[in-house]
Amino acid sequence: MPQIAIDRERCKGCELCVNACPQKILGMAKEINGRGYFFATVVEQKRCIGCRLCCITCPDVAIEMRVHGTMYHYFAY
Amino acid sequence: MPQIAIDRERCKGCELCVNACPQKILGMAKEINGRGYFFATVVEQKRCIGCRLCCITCPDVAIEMRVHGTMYHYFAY
Amino acid sequence: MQNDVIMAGFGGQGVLLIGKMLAYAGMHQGKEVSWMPSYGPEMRGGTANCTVVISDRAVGSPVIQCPKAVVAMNLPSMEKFEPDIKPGGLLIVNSSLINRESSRKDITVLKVQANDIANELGNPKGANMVILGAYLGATKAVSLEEMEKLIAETFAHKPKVVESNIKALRRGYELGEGAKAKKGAA
Amino acid sequence: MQNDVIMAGFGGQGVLLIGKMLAYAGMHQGKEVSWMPSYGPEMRGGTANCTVVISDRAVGSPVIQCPKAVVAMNLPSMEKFEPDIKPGGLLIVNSSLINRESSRKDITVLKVQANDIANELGNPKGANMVILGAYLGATKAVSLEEMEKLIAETFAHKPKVVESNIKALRRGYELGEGAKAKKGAA
Amino acid sequence: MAKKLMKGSEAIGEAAVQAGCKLFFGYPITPQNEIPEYMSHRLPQVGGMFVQAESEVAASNMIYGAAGSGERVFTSSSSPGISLMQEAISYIAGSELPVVLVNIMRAGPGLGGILPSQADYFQATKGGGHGDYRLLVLAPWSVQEAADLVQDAFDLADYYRNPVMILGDGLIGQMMEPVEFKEGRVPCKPLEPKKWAATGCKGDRPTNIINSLYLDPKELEDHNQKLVAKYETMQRDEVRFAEYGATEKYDLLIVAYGTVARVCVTAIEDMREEGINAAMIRPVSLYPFPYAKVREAAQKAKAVLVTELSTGQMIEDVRLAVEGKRPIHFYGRQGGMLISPEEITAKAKAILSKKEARNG
Amino acid sequence: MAKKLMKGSEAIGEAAVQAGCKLFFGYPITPQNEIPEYMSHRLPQVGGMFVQAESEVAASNMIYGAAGSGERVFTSSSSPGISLMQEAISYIAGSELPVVLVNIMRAGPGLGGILPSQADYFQATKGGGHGDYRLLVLAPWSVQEAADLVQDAFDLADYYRNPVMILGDGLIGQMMEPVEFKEGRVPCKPLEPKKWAATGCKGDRPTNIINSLYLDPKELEDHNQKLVAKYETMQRDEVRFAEYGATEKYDLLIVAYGTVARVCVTAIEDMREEGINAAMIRPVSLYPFPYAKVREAAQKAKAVLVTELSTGQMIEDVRLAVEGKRPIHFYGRQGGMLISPEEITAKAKAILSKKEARNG
Amino acid sequence: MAETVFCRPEALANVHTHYCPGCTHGVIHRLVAEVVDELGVRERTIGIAPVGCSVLAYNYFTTDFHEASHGRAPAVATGVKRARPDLVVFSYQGDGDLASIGMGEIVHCANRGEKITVIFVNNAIYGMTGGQMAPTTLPGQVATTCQTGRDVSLAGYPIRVSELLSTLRTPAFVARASVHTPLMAVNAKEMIRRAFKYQIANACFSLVEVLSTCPTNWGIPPAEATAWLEANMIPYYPLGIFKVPEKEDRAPKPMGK
Amino acid sequence: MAETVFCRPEALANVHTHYCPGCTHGVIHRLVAEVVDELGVRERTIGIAPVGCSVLAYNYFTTDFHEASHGRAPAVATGVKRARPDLVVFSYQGDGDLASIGMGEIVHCANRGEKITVIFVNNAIYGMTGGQMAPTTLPGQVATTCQTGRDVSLAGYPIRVSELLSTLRTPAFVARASVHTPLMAVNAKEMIRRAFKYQIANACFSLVEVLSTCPTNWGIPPAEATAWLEANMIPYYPLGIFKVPEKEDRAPKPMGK
Ligand SMILES: Cc1ncc(C[n+]2csc(CCOP(=O)(O)OP(=O)(O)O)c2C)c(N)n1
Ligand SMILES: Cc1ncc(C[n+]2csc(CCOP(=O)(O)OP(=O)(O)O)c2C)c(N)n1
Ligand code: SF4
Ligand code: SF4
Ligand code: SF4
Ligand code: SF4
Ligand code: SF4
Ligand code: SF4
Ligand SMILES: [Mg+2]
Ligand SMILES: [Mg+2]
Repeated sequence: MPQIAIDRERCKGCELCVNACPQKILGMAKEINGRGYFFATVVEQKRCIGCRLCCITCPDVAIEMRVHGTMYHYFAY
Repeated sequence: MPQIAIDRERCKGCELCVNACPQKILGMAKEINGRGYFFATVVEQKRCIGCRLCCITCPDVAIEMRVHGTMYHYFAY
Repeated sequence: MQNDVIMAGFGGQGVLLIGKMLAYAGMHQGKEVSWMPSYGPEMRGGTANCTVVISDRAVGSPVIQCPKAVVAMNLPSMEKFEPDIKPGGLLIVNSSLINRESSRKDITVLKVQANDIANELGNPKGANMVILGAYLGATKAVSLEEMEKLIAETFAHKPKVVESNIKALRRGYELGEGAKAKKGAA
Repeated sequence: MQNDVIMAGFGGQGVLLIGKMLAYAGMHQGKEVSWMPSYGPEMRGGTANCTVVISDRAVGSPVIQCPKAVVAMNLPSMEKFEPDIKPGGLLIVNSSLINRESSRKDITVLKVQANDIANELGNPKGANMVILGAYLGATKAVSLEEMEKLIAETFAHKPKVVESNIKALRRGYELGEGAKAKKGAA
Repeated sequence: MAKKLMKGSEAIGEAAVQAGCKLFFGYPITPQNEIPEYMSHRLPQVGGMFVQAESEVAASNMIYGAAGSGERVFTSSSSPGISLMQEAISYIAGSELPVVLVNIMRAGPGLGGILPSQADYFQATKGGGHGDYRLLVLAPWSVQEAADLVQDAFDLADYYRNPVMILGDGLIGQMMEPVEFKEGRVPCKPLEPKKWAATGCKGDRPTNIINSLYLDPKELEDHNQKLVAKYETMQRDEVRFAEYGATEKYDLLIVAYGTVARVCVTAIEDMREEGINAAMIRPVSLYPFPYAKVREAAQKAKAVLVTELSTGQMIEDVRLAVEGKRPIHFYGRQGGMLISPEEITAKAKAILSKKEARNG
Repeated sequence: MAKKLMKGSEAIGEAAVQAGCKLFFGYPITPQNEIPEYMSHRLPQVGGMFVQAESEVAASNMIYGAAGSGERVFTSSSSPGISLMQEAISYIAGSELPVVLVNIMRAGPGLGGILPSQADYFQATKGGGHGDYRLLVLAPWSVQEAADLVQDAFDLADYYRNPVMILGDGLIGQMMEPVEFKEGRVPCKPLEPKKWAATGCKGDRPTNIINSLYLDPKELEDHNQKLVAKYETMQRDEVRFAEYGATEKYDLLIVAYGTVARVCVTAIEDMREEGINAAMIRPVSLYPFPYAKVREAAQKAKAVLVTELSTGQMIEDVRLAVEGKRPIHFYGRQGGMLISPEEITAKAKAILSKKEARNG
Repeated sequence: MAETVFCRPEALANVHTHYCPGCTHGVIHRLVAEVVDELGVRERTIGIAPVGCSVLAYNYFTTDFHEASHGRAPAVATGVKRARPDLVVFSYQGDGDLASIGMGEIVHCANRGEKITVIFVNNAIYGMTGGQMAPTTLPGQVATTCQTGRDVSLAGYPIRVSELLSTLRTPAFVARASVHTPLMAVNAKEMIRRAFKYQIANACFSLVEVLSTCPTNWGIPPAEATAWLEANMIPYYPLGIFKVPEKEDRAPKPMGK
Repeated sequence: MAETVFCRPEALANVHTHYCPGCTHGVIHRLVAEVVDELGVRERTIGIAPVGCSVLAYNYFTTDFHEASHGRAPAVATGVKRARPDLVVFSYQGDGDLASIGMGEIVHCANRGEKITVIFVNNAIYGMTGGQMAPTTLPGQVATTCQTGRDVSLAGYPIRVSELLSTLRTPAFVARASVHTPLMAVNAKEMIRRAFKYQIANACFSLVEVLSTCPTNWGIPPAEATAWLEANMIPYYPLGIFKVPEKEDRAPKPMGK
């Protein structure tokens, strides 16, 4: 079961992850972080399929992913 | 009837014209010109067919050609 | 007599624009003026700021280490420039985004809820006009009329914008003057 | 005591080579030497020449405006350098190719039929050795033995060439000495 | 035209247009990008041509060609880009072509930084390229003066058939100040038709050849001597400077150029109030340098202070002028750090209170 | 090794090899083609690498990279090619990398000619590139000295982490003289391992970064100050010069460098015979320049004569040294024309017979 | 028992970058770092930083780095590699850096067959200096030095570097990829891996052109920028492999009269 | 009544050249001069002289001339043409000048589509400086900087400029010809004529690469040199037209994985 962790201070609010997520479970926070950016958040973790598209698309490596148990690989990376 | 004129002072003795002449009627002089080159000469003017290959091949424009009467054009130039 | 001010904020807050307008207005009033932007590293992001000098005599350095006034549109700007203000100088803070108190006792601090006022005026982009007005009210660096003329020219093609910006400017101006009065009283 | 000489001729006549050999021999005899080629325009053709200085003291300029001796392998070279020779100096002409008389009365002129002698010795390429020999004979700038040693080393891999070049060198040397003797007598 | 508030870079571009320059070839570099950007949209309006070159090497050779055809042309860059132009600049000077070069100096060496600097003084005035040649170098201290000098630069370049460089710093390029372009400006030099230009040899006029190659050393020496004569004329006729607070005698003579001199003026006024009597010479032409004026002014002072945004370059010309007759002190900042009036005043006091070693 | 008769260019190449340099990157140009040609067949013999660069711009950046990896490297060129290297040279100096640069000067400006010249003195000593940096500049007057200075150059470059330039003229490049390479030569400076080199960051050593960029102006200023301190050390420890015919007092002090100085020695000897007492200072390090020595020597003379194959460049450093205490005269030839002993003697007589104007 | 399946690679420094929000320079940095880690060459890798927005790349990788003057990274890389053939050398260059001022250096570096890897970031603009026209700027695309859009009659057409280099006879690996979607990035990483492998095998010169966004100077938000890239850049800059060392060069033959 | 059917063209100055005996620079000079005359543009033609053996070209033509620094003739030509579009501008460059130091300038000049004509004389060597390796020197060919022959593993393969330029998208005329025989020279002249015509019609950039001999630095007599060119250069440098403005560019397409 995949677990997404977004580093709010690393996030620059570009929203690329939000667009990339096939499950549309990422969104932008209403508040800004220390550097003045509205940062991304996971809205609905449980629907995450662990595809890692958000991680791969993030230019600032602000998203990490951990899995509990086995994980399904949609593609080689 | 074609007439070849080789400017002995212009000639650098490269012999390209001698090689180019299909009639093999050009040769090199035994004496040197003012700049120390053995220069080219027309050995047998009457066998000249007026093809101008010598003129065209000469890097120093040392060869001019005149014709008396009409001239046969072997190629466009 | 010389007025100099550093105006600073996030990229999008329009501080360079109001700095230019201030310089323009000063020029139109026959003053010597200069406008100098910070041109940081050849790259994006971070805060923008500019220094405006309005003087009766030829302007010396267009860059001022210790300005008479600072306009801070966001927190980083306040933190960066507050310490440099000349004793007895003026700090104008955009209290809509900055809730930190100034630590200096030897300057006048004027808080303006620029964004809130702008929103309230239905002109969310007008926070910079509010703060510009406040600066004018507090310093009279250039006259209100001159600045209104300039706004009218600058946005001539968008009458709506002219009107709402002038509104914002005036609201700021009143706050600025008020504060000055208060200070005078004190 | 300093010997300096300009050796000049057509590209192919090997004047740079004999110039270098002269410098080498001088060095082997423990003298200070320098060899300086003309490096004309970045292009081909024309005449080549070099200046060789052989001295007991450190060599001043490796380029000599007025040399003590000139070796002219062809006409252009003679025309170019004849005027510069120091009064009392020496001009060696390759009379095989040069049939012009020298116009100077204040120098020794030594005519050497370098090409003819070389051909005669069955060593058509050896004209430069003949003239080198003549120069040595006339000036004793370096000893004949030293030069023969050098030739032996230089062409070590071609014994035939060594032998024929040494022949050519000696023939020239005799002519050079002869001329000197005559002059001495005169 | 009425006064306009303009960025220095734009004023420089507009000044070129006002001077009748219709050609710009250049490559972007901070802090002068506004010059090519301005030219890119302004030149088409006047029927001119803007070309973004692939590099400064190319740009400098493009202006070489354009100038050879007799048209007015200029390029601009900043320190590293100017270094890349050194070969072509030497060719242009050797071929005696009129071009205008603008260097908005940034801090070095190497990539350094992009903030204001004056560390290319040697390169501009002593010749950063190879061989004996000189640029005529003008240093503005305000946006208005930049505009004026650029226009003069085109006239001087044409008159002397010599490259002219405008040497400014990042402040000149970036700041906005009021500028006025006078109507009907008259050239600062009499100008003749460019009979020498390579424009096609019609009829029986001999071919015009633009070149710097002289294979015969005597010819090249004569060419060098011709250039020397030209440079001597410049030294006689084109020395430019400004003087501030000059009195009979004064405590300190300050020598500064460009925007640094503005700060010095403020400092001089502050010092007056504290009873310190200081004056300033501001060289406007860095080559030819106002040696005579600086020598004379130095005699009236107890000491001389040279201030630069460098580790000390113009100071060598001041030394050559003063010839040891007065102690010469230096105050410089580097790397984009600027000089404040307070720093100048402090340095002046230190000098005058003799705390500082002679020639410190 | 025994004495060998070698062309200056080849001696320079061999000297580099003897100094342990296994890398050469360069581009052909007369009159120094024999250097790349020599390196192209010599380096493979010692397991080295020769690369013919596509241009001098590329060559100068190749040595930048090679030096950054901590290996000894050099390049050579002649005037126009050196102009193209100015940007990279500024980067190399800014990044504090040790490289050796050889400039076999030819006549300029522009394409000029290919015959000997000394007209790149300013470029070499004042910095032809942008920003505040200095090259350590050494000028040989014979093939043997060229060979010796090249070997020292590598040691000095490594010791100071600074580019060192060998400044020779066409004569040095083209003439043959006897050369000897001493066995077991010891470096002229103590050398340390190059811990700073970019060679891969193993284990937990922090990354090594070769760069000249400092976006923070204060950092860049500190870097500039660090460089200044280095240059001051050079001025203290690396001044090199030779003195000829020095006596208690003399009529004339001649200052000349490179092959021109050889001619002056001949002239001085000729003058002795005519009862004229002349001495010479030959700067070997052009930067740092022997100011103190020239000042002191000038005091002993009635007048000073500077001779150069240029229109007068080193003379500025002589002026800075003498500070007007003695009249300074100049005799120069250009375009590839050489100076003869007779010309020097004639000029000297003219000076001493006061026929010539002061400072003429 | 929870396992981390995606995190910052060791070769990528754990610092904030100065890149604008959504700028894909960041993605490309990470891909390079991941490849360097996976191939286990971090400790013998030297990066060459260009002059461009990635000028500070030396702060973002945990490998040794060497600065280059604008456009000359291939020459600097040549110097490093010839001095130390045992090192793995990659240059990271923008399109202004590589295709404009650096055209001569990249062509000759590729033609000499230097055993280095070039990461060529094509964002069709001069990012660092504020959006001037690049050699790669598309026809009609607006930039600060072509404010009415690139006019091909004055400035010519955009240069396609991969196509140009693939005509050289010297063996090389040349490919073009993009990172405007995650899956494209996966492919880009594969190309970068192959490029590094060729170098490590001492096989040939290798270059990967990566199409990238510049939201700031294109003047559109990051998400729109990726869409713009897809719609406008891909058609002109087709993705794929253009040259492999195993095959002959791909120079066009004469067309005849 | 006797008519002169071959003589020196008016555009060619009536002077001795410094070229070595049998050097075909002289032939190429004459061909260009003949074309200039035949098109009647001598009085509005500006030649750009390179740095190379043809550095003195300005003495050999009767048109105005402009010097360029080594390799930058295309930039100088750009300056002249943009300043005076009414002029006919041709540059005459050697292979070291154009293909080595001048690679960046020729690629960008062609890519901008400058309306100029480039005569590119490829003799596979640096002539003027005494026979160093050129980018065009053939594999195994001996030169003073590759005395055992060009080693492609160190210096890479020779660059084929016509092939490389023909991949640019900007319309252009690019052809390769030779002058090692009179009939080849006739064809070369035709190519040069077409190149000038395209320029005069303001149609496009044009370049004619002409294979030429360097007997001096190849170290063989002129006649052998022409034979060597035929036997060694033609196979590597095929003759013909590589690009015409009417047709699309000839850039290779991706080969796929
Ligand atoms: C010699 C030189 N010329 C110009 C510059 C200014 N400059 C810095 S980066 C750059 C271009 C950057 O564009 P690109 O290479 O595409 O990189 P990007 O920023 O787009 O990633 C320029 C022109 C410079 N630093 N040095
Ligand atoms: C900046 C610069 N670098 C190098 C040179 C030296 N140089 C003169 S001509 C030349 C190359 C000539 O070769 P090529 O262009 O092929 O012309 P060719 O002589 O073969 O006709 C070189 C390297 C120079 N003059 N300027
Ligand atoms: S992609 Fe990264 S930086 Fe962009 S919004 Fe998502 S987490 Fe933030
Ligand atoms: S891993 Fe896939 S599904 Fe989960 S948040 Fe990221 S993109 Fe969405
Ligand atoms: S015209 Fe033809 S036949 Fe006559 S000489 Fe010349 S080549 Fe020979
Ligand atoms: S081709 Fe010309 S130069 Fe050569 S030999 Fe014949 S006439 Fe003489
Ligand atoms: S300017 Fe463009 S390329 Fe540079 S960091 Fe910002 S978005 Fe990226
Ligand atoms: S060197 Fe070669 S190219 Fe130059 S003129 Fe001689 S033969 Fe021709
Ligand atoms: Mg880019
Ligand atoms: Mg060639």
